[in-house]
Amino acid sequence: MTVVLGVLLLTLLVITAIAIVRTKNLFVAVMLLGIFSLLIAANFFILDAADVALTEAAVGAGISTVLFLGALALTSEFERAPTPHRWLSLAVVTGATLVVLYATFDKPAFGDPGAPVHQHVAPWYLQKTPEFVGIPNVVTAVLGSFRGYDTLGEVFVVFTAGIGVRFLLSGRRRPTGGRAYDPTQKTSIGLRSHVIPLVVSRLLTPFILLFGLYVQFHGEYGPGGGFQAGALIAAAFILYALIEGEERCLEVLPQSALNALMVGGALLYGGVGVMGILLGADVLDYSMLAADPVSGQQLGIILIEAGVGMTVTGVLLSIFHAFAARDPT
Amino acid sequence: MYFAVAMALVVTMALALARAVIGPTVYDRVLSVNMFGTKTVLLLAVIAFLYGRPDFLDLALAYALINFIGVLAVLEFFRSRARHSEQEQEPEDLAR
Amino acid sequence: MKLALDILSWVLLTAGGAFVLVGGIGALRMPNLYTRMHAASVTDTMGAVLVIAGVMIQAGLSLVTLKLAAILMFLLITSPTASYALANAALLAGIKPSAGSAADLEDAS
Amino acid sequence: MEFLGLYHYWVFVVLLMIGFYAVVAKLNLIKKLIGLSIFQSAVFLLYITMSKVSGGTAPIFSEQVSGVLYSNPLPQVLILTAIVVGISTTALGLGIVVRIKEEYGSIEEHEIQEIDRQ
Repeated sequence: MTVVLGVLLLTLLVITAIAIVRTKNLFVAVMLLGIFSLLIAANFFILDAADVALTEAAVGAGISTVLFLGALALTSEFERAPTPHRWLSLAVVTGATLVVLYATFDKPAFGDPGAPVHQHVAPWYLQKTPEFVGIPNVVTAVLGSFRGYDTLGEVFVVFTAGIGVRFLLSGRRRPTGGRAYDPTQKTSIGLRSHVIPLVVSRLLTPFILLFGLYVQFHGEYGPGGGFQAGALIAAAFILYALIEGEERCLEVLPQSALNALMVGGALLYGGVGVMGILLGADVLDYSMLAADPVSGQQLGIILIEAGVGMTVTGVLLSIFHAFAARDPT
Repeated sequence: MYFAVAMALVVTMALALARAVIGPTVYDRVLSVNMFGTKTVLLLAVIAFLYGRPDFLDLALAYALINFIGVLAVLEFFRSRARHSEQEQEPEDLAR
Repeated sequence: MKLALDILSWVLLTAGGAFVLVGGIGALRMPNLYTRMHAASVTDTMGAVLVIAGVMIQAGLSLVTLKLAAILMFLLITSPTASYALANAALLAGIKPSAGSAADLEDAS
Repeated sequence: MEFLGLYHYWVFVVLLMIGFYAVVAKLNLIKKLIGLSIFQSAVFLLYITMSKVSGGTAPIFSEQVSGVLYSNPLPQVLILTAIVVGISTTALGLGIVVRIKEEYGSIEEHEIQEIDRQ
């Protein structure tokens, strides 16, 4: 029965994607991209990927829309040019579609337990997680411990992207930027004149932060972990920035603190890895961190998840500030 | 039973999507995005029970908490657009 | 007792589904933005309350019920705020709330 | 029900190609980035589709559901990190587009090429 739900949601997904590509108004495209994100999160959830759906929710619901809108505010809302070589492009794309569609007929059927992907390491992970790591969430165990290298790489990619955006956009701030907050300066008053959003946001921000911390530290037992928590905490600060003005938010959590979070998180992750060597094990092997290998693994996962959360929060907020502080030309 | 409610929610999502696609103003689209968000919260809650894993409600909670940030961002976007384009554009452009 | 609770939750879930569906149809069929917003708010309030209440009865007294209550509370707080922000932005942009007219259909984007 | 076995893959292909079309055919740079993120989401969908096992449940152990089949955790791990990486790299792309707009005054590819030729 859930397959029927999944099929319906996937069909809606395709319709949304076509509408996104067809519209000439980029603002509308961004709004439809929000719907796309909601739909794909629901699909992930139906396909048993609770952790992935939570990540998509944390990233897609607020941050992605805010970043795209920030970019639109700095560029242009409309797609001016007609599409050239439309039929040629369509023909190429249709050809490619047919080739890949032909390839799908060799795929194992949906949900087949005998599919090759389920034969190699996955059963080992599922079987050995209680023994080696002793936490209920296998996804977190694989992410933090068994495949810690991958995650380290991803954290550094996120870090690099954050550095890149800061290099590109942080050159020219508004005149008030960098100086102390001046209440008479009206450049970014946010939505403070709107009482209802103001009150509701002030009410909700602590809950979002609390929920972010819950997701961060409950990641071993339920869906969650550093990536989701980082995005949620960044969303809380973005909400604050929308309401109180971006510069006010930068006062609460200044750019230096964000830099410290970005670098500190990546260093914490790397440092835990190096600790493994120093204590006589391999890189990113946490068994030696505590007397008992299993609690050592758990300690290691908590530490590296904290590092991931710090880096993601720092990077996403730096990116947001880089876009929000720039004046439209 | 959960399945029937989930179907009603999916059909409503389809209706909201239709509204988002046909518009006509951008505000209709924002409205349907918001509506879509609350429907997704309900759908995720119902599916968690349909699957018998109600411990996954965190997901619905995350959406319930942060979904309206997008709409507030839209309000701020139009406000700053209006402020910056006072001298350049006619206000009718904003309604598009 | 179990049966009575089951029936009650089914009734609530069905009613919630019906409200959601009606709101969805309204959001599609109503003539202008503000009436559509009105229809959409039915799904956000009555629909959400009934569906989540129905699910809560199924969950019984546990942490899950508490989470559902939190979801309901946050939905009831945030969705009217979003509606307010939206209506405010639309008013600022000069869309007039004219009853029964298709005024905003004419300047379709 | 036979065709439902491949429906998820077909949706993946269609989404992939919709994103691909936006990247190759559209001239607007932000539209290209939006196409790229649709493309990306299609790949995410493929991985998560492969992780699903019929009758399985999410790979999080719980006392309520012991001794059942669990879905494959590995693709989920890969995609979980890829989503956050995806938004960061999309933001980097948007940053480049903003800089292009500031230097060229346009985000349409043909206008930028026009300026470059001069």
